[in-house]
Amino acid sequence: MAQELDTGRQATAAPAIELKGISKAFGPVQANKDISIRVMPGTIHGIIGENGAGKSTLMSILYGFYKADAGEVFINGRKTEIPDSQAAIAAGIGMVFQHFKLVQNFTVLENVILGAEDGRLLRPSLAKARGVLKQLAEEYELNVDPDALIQDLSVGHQQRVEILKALYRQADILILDEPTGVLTPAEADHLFRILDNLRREGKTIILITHKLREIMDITDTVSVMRRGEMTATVKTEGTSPEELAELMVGRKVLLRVEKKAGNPGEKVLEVEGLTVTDEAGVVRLKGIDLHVRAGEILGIAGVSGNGQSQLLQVLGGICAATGMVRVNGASIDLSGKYSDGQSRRARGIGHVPEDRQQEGLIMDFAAWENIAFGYHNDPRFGAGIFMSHAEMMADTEGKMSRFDVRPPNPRLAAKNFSGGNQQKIVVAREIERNPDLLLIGQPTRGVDIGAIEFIHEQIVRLRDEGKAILLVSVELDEIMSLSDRVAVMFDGQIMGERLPHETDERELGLLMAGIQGEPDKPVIEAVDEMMARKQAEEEAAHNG
Amino acid sequence: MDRMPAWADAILVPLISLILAAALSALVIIGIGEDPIAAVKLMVAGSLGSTYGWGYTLYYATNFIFTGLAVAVAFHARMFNIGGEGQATLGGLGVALACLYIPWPHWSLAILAACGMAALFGAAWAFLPAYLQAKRGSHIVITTIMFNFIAAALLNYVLVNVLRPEGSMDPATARFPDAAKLPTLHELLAPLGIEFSRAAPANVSLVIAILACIFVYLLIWRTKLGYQIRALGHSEPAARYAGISPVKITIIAMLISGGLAGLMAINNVMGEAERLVLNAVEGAGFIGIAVALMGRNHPLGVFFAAILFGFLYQGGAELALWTSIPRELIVVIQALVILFTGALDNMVRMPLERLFLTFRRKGS
Amino acid sequence: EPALIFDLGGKFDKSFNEAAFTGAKAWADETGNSFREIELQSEAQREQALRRFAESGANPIVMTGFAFGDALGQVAPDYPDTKFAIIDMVVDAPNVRSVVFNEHEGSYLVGMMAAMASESGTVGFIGGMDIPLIRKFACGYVQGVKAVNADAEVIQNMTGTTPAAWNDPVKGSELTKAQISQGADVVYAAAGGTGVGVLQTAADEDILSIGVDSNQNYMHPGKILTSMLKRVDVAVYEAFTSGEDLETGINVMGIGNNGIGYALDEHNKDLITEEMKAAVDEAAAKISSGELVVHDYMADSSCPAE
Amino acid sequence: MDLLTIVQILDSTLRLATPLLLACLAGLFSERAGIFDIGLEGKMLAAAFFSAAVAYTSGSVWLGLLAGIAASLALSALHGLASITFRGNQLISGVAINFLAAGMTVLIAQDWFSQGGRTPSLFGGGRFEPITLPFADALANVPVLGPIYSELLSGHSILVYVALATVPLTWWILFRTRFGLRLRAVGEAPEAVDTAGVSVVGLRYAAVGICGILCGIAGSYLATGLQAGFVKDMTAGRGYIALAALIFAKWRPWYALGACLLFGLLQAVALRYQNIDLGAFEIPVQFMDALPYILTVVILAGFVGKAIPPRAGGEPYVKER
Ligand SMILES: Nc1ncnc2c1ncn2[C@@H]1O[C@H](COP(=O)(O)OP(=O)(O)OP(=O)(O)O)[C@@H](O)[C@H]1O
Ligand SMILES: Nc1ncnc2c1ncn2[C@@H]1O[C@H](COP(=O)(O)OP(=O)(O)OP(=O)(O)O)[C@@H](O)[C@H]1O
Ligand SMILES: [Mg+2]
Ligand SMILES: [Mg+2]
Repeated sequence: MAQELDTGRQATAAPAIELKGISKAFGPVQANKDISIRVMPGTIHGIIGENGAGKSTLMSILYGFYKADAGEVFINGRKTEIPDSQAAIAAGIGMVFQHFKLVQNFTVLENVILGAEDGRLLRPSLAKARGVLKQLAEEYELNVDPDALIQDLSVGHQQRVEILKALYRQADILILDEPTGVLTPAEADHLFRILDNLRREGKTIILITHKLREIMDITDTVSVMRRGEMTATVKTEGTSPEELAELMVGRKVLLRVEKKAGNPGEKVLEVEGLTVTDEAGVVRLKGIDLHVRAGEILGIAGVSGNGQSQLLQVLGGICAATGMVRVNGASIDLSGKYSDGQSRRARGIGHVPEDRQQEGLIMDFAAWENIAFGYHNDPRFGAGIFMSHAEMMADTEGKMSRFDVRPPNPRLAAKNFSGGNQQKIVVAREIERNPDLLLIGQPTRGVDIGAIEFIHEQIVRLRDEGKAILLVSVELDEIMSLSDRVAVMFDGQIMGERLPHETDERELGLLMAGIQGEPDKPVIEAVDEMMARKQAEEEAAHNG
Repeated sequence: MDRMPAWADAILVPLISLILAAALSALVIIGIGEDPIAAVKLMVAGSLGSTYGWGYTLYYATNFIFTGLAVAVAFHARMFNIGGEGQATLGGLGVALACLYIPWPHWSLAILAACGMAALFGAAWAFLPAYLQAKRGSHIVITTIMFNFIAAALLNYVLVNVLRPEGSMDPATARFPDAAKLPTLHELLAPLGIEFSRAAPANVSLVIAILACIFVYLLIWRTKLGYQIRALGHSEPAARYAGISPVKITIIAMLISGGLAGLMAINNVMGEAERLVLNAVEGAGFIGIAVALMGRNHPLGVFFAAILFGFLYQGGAELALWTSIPRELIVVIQALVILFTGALDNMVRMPLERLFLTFRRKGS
Repeated sequence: EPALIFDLGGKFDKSFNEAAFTGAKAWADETGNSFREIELQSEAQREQALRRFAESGANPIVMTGFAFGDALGQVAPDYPDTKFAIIDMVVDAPNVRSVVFNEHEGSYLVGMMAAMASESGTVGFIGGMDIPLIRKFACGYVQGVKAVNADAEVIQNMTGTTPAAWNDPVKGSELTKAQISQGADVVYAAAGGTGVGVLQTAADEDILSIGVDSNQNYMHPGKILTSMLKRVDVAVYEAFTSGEDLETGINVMGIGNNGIGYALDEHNKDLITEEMKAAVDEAAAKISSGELVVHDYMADSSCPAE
Repeated sequence: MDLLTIVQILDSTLRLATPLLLACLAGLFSERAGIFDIGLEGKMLAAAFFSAAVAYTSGSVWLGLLAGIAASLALSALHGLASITFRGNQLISGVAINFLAAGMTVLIAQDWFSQGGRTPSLFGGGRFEPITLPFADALANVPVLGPIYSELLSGHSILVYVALATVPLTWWILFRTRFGLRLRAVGEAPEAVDTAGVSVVGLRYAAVGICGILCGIAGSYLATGLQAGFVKDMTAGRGYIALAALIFAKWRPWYALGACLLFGLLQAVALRYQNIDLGAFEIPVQFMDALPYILTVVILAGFVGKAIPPRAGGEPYVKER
């Protein structure tokens, strides 16, 4: 059970938030089990935990988005019923969700007043909000054009709108669910300055994040969740990243991967001038040049949304591009007309997609059906137009036992495996084809530490067998520990390549923010400049 | 973990929905001052009580098997093909052309050609909506509705201005030649010593419908194409990842769906009317929706649901004949079946899921 | 037990099918016997309805409308012991009685009345489905109008080309409005259920109209000039009365044998002047005697008068 | 073609566009709130029957109108229950409602009136009579403007003017009021509305309710304004044409007016002329009948401006799987 502890600062006041015995089940999944937590006013409280630990669920309950099955909520010491978000807002709670809750084709102003209008007519509400917004923007460095449409704003700006929404409703308690996942390090720094200001004004903040560094930097206290339960609440000052990691997964964690020095051979993958323009006309990849050798892992680092996904998709045959890609010296068609995922696989490219649930698996198919996914035309799974179920079943059983998938039941639907085991099925399918080139995106997202170790071992083993591996991950730690070389992507370009032992997270962070060679320039300005340029380009593309 | 066992999902839920629909239908019958029990007796007697009744029941069921399969195949690719009506209309046109203009030596050849033309015309009518859905994202439901109306107008034009025989007042084609006459169940069963009503329209198309069920089963669950259709139906991004072209599979699935709907014409146009009349489809395209929903998009389910609706149709016709209950009663029952098994599915499912969950919690 | 099958317009079309129903009902009321009936919902049901009645032993089976022709041609030989009567169509089979009417004669009479009642010199005709049968109505009507006033103009419209044209009151109403705007002040509706819309609009717009088949005068008293009576009721009544002994072959009903006429009752007596009545009755007598021949469109698919 | 004919055709256009317009705006409210509604046809049909039935029995067209609205609202509630509360498939629910209305109207009509699924003809106070606008008669003889005013604009039943007035009203509600803002938001991003503390379910039911009221008026107009009584299937696909008009109008009120007038015009022309002779060739009437649908497919294909439906349209709002 959570250890009770006094957070210092305002020991005498009532806690701003107190949750007692919160439980919540989604059908058969127990997302929260008897959770209790106290947060003192004027502090920043961090919550960490693996994917699926129940963090978002807990906060959504506090915000009235979900209804708890059991438990009580106290705000400023008073028991408060929160049947819906209206009640939460009335109690002074504001929340910025992991996935923003904005109306894409409304203006910023309209989004801000939605649900908080004064009176039945819009005009006066809008006029008033415009004034308040201006004031808030100045006060907290939250500049956004009130008349811009949300769909035209960058993610960072959209997040500002979400924060403005909460402040406009005069929230005293602000919940932020993984706010930095979509931000560059510089944008994140900016956000933390704002949070610091808010704390100084006496507001209470709950911050959900996966990044231990952020917890250490800014929070006053931190709670750890595991499998729906609250395992501990500790003062930030009195803990360390190692201890938090251990609390998260329930045992000691090795943060580094053991691997021998690499032995790179021939170039397996060569990419020159790769350019991708998406349906909206935005240029996603702006002339990428890179190569991967046999027996080498090239790690691609970057904030998500800077083109890594498109890179994987182009190479995996999912979307079209221009430029030149050669595999084992032979160039492949990028127009999308003559080749797709099928023919890429035939060329010896394996692909573990970034999103296993959306892409890598058909969640309603049984495991044995998923084993043939992408290889369904392979004669091994049946000649002619028919598929051989027996062959697929046998293949699945073998892979399940070699990769220790639990439960080892090929007839179980993919959706009924846990995230880690789903990933093992995908990885087994792609690695056991023994591809010359393995594209692998976010290999351990939402996977527990045990499975992470296993998957990392498999990737390294494949490298040691002389295969080329292109690894994309937003986890810098993973990139640093697995890669033989690291390339950093920003805004559809490769900002630079480094060797993992010759660089550090600070340097990579700057590259990820698009800053090269001018470390003296104040980071925030450089980023703003960069974002402005990006936006202008997008607009130009839209108009053109 | 699944919320409830597969058998409950596949059988219990539709069964309860069906019972609800039946109960409400009974209330409607009471509401118009008739006796539901007597009505059901009359329906059963009229549709299952004689080979004549069976002949009509199976005739209607044959239509519904085709349209039900059509809807089911599209559903597997996550498309709601509401255009069975128009596709079957065009299938009829195909059959009429095949039968009228080519002197077939024997029905067995004629039916092959008619099947080909029916499927071809039905598929062609599904092509544009499919293409627009796949390439331009135009909602298939809306486009197929529009195509139903366009098909009706087209057939109207063709029958009035092109195919109507000289001097005839009916907007209908001439009778098909005798060589294109399909054997009825009476003729098929007589050699086996089984006496079957000669007046009933059920014909050899029933056999083709059953073959179509088997075809759809093999297609969906045994072939690579079916695998791709189902994969696309479950997740488009995943399909792209696997190198399954959504455009290609969407169009192929709709062509198969339209072809199946068009095939219905061998039963109603070639087998029964033996000429093409206006509105020969008589709403069978829409009943296909109910049939597919009830049959859970499985050919076996579709087969039984089609028999059920065949029974309702023939029974309803008998009701209209012998009582003052209008034939529209069937339309109401059909609406209730669609409502409960389709739209209000969750009304039955959610409490059941909760029930199973409680049992499981207690069990463990 | 005799049976009656109504065409798509339905038994309450206030016109053609309803006339058949009236005849059947009169027979039932008089004899105290019952009859079977069914209203068709679609083209495809014709044959089923015929067979079902024949199977169940109904005799004779009467059907209203030419559209049964094809189906009856198929069914009649299968049930040689059953007698069938079809109205408005000739089906050549030993057990079928084909009842056809000289609609052109009745239309001629009401055409005369229209011309006499018209002040503008323009009258209208609204037909149902565009088929020779309805052209026959139109042609007789035009001849009657011209007989009274050779300069009169007759505006003609057909409602449609499919059976739906028998049951489209909205279209009937719109066509009437169009004809009124072109100056028509009497319209003749030979359009089954569509006529309901014609008569309604004519009454709303305060012009005269002429009903068809049944006596429709009561629908808008004082606003319907008359109705062209096509005694479908008589045909049905006779068929039911003769029962299984129904005489087969072609039965032509015209002015001569009271199969065709016009309606005069308390609803329209103020609209019909003595001189109108005299003129029309005289013409009727001449037609009856053969002295006056009204051209039948269906005889040569053309109309001498336009 | 002379002025009078044109005025006549436009006059007829206005009459025929009215039910389309009301149904189209009904669909607009519903779909803007994220609830697709292919059941417009059924709701209109039910309203047509009940308005005619009650107007006939009570002799008051106003009671008839209320009954029509109530019937349509009942079906709306069913649609709401299926698609909002039980998160069912909105399209399937709409299909079911269309069948339900098609069957029930005839069953009940037969039970009540025994006239083969129709109501007796309405007369007198049972119908909406044409309203003559002020000075219509006096101005009738003024050249050009006279006929336009007295023939085209004047002399329609009150529901025609109600339908026309609904257009600016809809625009104002959607774009100038708090309710409209929330309604549009709930069709684009229900989760944004939910987290802003506004009830998604409440808003959607409100939208579906408004849809019911407007469909009710549309159906009543058919049976008690345009015609005098109910006949089986009297909506004759108007609900689907309204749906087509809605897509054509890209879910906007003023465009909806334009689309409905265009489709009304097509109907008016098709009603008046069998085949249109263009000299070189003849346009068959069937083509005119199908033209609204063909135009809609062209629009849907995105060759002439793209119609983007509300983003959350057709999807039930599911928070917990
Ligand atoms: N709306 C929902 N319906 C059903 N199950 C849900 C829902 N939301 C979350 N869950 C389940 O509840 C559990 C907890 O999810 P939650 O989103 O709270 O985790 P989290 O700690 O926020 O994870 P992450 O780090 O990935 O954001 C998971 O198993 C998830 O699958
Ligand atoms: N959305 C869901 N629907 C149904 N069942 C689910 C869902 N999410 C999770 N589960 C079930 O809950 C169990 C736990 O899933 P979860 O993904 O939270 O596991 P986990 O503890 O994170 O495991 P892993 O470390 O392997 O990812 C799984 O066995 C799965 O069957
Ligand atoms: Mg979360
Ligand atoms: Mg997990």
